[in-house]
Amino acid sequence: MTLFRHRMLETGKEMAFEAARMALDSAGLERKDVDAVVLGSAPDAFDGFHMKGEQLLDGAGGFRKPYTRVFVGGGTGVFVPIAAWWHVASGLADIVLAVGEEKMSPLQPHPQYAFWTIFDQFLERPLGVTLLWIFALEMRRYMHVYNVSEEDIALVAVKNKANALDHPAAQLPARITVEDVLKSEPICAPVKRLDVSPTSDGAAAVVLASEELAKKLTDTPVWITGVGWNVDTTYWTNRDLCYPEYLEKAARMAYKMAHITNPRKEIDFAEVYDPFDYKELHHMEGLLLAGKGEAPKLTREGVTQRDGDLPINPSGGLLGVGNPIAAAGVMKVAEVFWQLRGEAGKRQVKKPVNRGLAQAWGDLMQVGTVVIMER
Amino acid sequence: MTLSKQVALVSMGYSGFSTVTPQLSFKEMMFEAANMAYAQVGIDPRAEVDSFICCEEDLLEGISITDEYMPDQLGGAQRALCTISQDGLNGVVQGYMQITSGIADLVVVESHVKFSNVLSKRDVHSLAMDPYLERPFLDDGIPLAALEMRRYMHENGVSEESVAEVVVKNKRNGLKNPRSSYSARLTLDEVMRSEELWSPLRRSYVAQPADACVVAVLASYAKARSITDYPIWIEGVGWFSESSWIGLRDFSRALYAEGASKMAYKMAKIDNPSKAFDFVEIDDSIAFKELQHLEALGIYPQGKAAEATLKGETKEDGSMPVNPSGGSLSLGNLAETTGLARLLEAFETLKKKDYSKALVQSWRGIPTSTATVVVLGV
Amino acid sequence: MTSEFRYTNSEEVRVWKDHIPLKYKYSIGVAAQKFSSALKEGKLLGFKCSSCSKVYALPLLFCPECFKEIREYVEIKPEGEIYSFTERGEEVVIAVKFPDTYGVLIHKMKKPLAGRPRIGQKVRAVFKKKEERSGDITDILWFELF
Amino acid sequence: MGRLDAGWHGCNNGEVKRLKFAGTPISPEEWRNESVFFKKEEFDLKYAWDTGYAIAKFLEGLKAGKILGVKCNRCERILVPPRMFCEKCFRKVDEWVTLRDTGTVNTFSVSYVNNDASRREKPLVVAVIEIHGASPGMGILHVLGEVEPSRVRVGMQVKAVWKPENERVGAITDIAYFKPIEVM
Repeated sequence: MTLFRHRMLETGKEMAFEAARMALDSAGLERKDVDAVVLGSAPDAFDGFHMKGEQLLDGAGGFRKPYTRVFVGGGTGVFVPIAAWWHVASGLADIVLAVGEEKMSPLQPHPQYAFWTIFDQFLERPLGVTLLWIFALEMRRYMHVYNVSEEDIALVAVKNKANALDHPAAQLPARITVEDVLKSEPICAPVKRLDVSPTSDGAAAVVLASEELAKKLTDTPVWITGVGWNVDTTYWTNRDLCYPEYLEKAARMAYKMAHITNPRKEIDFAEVYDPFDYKELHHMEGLLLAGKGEAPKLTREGVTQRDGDLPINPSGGLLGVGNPIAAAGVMKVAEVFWQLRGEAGKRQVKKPVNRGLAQAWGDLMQVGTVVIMER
Repeated sequence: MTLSKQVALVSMGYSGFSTVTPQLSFKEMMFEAANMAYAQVGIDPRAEVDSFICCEEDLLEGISITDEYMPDQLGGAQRALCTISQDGLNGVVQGYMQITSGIADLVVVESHVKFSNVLSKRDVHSLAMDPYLERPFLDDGIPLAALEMRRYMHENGVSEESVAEVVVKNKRNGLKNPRSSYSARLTLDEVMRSEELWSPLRRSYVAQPADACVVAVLASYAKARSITDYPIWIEGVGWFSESSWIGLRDFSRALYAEGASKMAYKMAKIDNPSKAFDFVEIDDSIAFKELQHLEALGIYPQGKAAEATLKGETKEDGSMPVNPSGGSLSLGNLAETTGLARLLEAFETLKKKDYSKALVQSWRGIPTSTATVVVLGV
Repeated sequence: MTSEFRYTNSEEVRVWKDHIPLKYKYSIGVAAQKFSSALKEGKLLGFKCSSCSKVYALPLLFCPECFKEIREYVEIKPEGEIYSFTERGEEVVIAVKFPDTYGVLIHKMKKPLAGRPRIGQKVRAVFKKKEERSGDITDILWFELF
Repeated sequence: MGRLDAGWHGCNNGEVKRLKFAGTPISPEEWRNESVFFKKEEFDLKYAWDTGYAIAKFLEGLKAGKILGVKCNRCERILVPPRMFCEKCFRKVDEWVTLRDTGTVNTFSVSYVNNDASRREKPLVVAVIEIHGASPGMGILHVLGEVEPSRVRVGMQVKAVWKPENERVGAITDIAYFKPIEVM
């Protein structure tokens, strides 16, 4: 992966190259070994390209190769390895390069503006809607239904930003307190400045190989044993935002494939999507890693810390490492990979780990993407 | 079960196919097309479909993150659904892989376009190019098509008449096609008198925009056998991109189509593509591309497609029918729906006639160098 | 099980108009930044892959084929030949190929006083005056026959 | 602006490698001073979207001061915003229903920012409002008015405040805002 930063000199293509090159180097491979390339990137309006996938193709290593871009909003990053998985599992490819890229900085005056255009053009855009509204509405509903406090939610931001202090590519690592979060500038109540991940430029990449080749390439392969994805109805105002049903369905799809019946016991640690701090709690519950409304308690008790019983976002997550959307999802998959191989350095979780999970979320509170990886 | 019968195309539905479609929203168009596809094989998408794949691009929709608006009208709410930012034919390839990987038995692939709703087409096309090196000179991409056409004609000694003959043939083929918006009986002279946009490219050589939605249903061998008596088998798939840098491409050859077809032919065990197909539905969204693609696909040797076209070999009753549907020049430019629209034509033609093998190829249009190829067999 | 139908609707036809203003400040990238600085000096820069030795006439941070970072730069004489061209009225857009390089540069050409351009003709870049250059590709005014 | 690379040592098959995180950040000063070349472009993408049957009728309803929903006779749900299909049953919906112009706040937020992330002069209260007469949970997005942000609660009963008839154009903004029904 590249550094995640607010603004990068590299074009999207160049960032994709830097990340893809690192992934190939890490696997001891060259581009000629790659059978197909899958790229993920979120809205075209950020980078400022129509058909963004075509624009990024050389950077991702797709020059004169079978190449496809996949796109499920914020869920894209974790969906990239899912699509790469079916390339390999179908037998059509043995080695697939999977790249996530996002360059949000070109859009002026602020990348947030692009999010206005994710809303319904007839009934929602005329109200001047922003992306922050929908998060704030969901956060409020979650707090209301399960009686969750802003303090409990702030603990997630404190943990993830601190975890990111050990991530060499991180954009916003920090040692902050619950007080800092609560006192930070209100943006869209109950959402405050420090509840939110930044806008970022960055890219990340992973290499997938067939069973036979993986065993030849390394003594310590990490296996993808479960994949799941799900998209809920467009009509988000018709759903109870307190619980992500779509995520539960995506998770169940992945658990079934990985033969997991009790995720709370069988998943050792997880990288869950945390563009906002409450989202980590919401997603833990949707993934059945915590009961409904129970994630704040686990967080309070330190269960989700790196030295806890169920470490969540040891990387530092989007809140700490940064949120170049599709790249951030791939970063999570990379983190699970490094953790499972014991290569996460100072970020290595305390307990021994054999099975991890990476998850991303996207669209209008609508998409869940889940990958389960094992040593 | 042989390798060539792993995945079948079992049904297709459509809506639109008109220059304007004011009475229906894109959602309603999708619902119509999906309904038609599902009804033919009697499936309930809420219970039976394992995966939904949608192929659209944000800026043609005027929506960022288009997949948000896809699930409901396909029966895909709270189900595995995704966007493949590619031509719809590539969605078919992804569906093919989902089935052969064992993760799905029934996959729905959808693509739609409402070009009539996009008022800033020029700007959208400009946004597809590099802002520093390419946009300042290439306007809406049409000058690029002209540069490629000139180089292709130069290297292969191709006359403008043969390019115009593609237009005459395809627009005439379309007269019998109810989905055709731009078919006409024209003379070579009429086509060549059309306004020159950027030399040597004339307006008549460029497919004009239209609106449509197409839905395809793919099934595994067992599932296909259980829901239809007339499966069309997907015997080979291939996809390939050349380069995002316009300056790094070979203007005279469609390397993208060559790469995609080689992959598909290998899978379908086709050694001699010039003899393998009863007919082909290939990209003709800019008339000279039909010639260039025929050569890239190995249907004709390099530089020989023009001569064959002038001889009438590629007519519907010729020895190698090319675009009997009328192609994009008749159906219109359907953006990412182009590939599925042509798959639909091949699907219907294979069912109607005593044919056994067809080739469908899509290209994502100017300014891209990406193609998908699917080999169909009865 | 679904049954086939079509919406029949002639009474309600409505269009909703809106627009999406998009303003961009693109970083042209690490490689193009070098290319741009050279343009300001009135020079055309080539990008040489140390692995395959190809010199690209385009600002590339990496060789798309070898997928290695490019760290070697060579000055290209701004004289090449027409790879392809297209005209609309007085405007001429060309693709220029420089000797011993890979890739073509898209630019515009000054319309010849007599006759049409031809593929293979020799052209050279005409730069703006030094004080007018900004680093943009339009620091080359146009290519002309010579 | 040097090219950074941060990294740590990873291993593959026992061979220790330095993993390099490449990237060339642009500092706020460089961004502002434009000490490197930036290409600036502006577009204004215009669209004329066909609303389709469902939204056309809904917007006409708003112009007439009515909130319309649709009913699916299979699952018996009354849906708003209306659509021509029931996403649950995957079938065409059966009939139009005129709903009330009152509702219940399902969730709300107080927004201090505009859609380009700039600060608003006055905070705006936005809410998902479950419309009375539709099935439970059927909400729409809108804004609240005539209420102190600090007084808004989940569960609050609200009523549409319509623009004067001659100002209504058939848009969601024909409802100026929703206001609390109870005396505050």
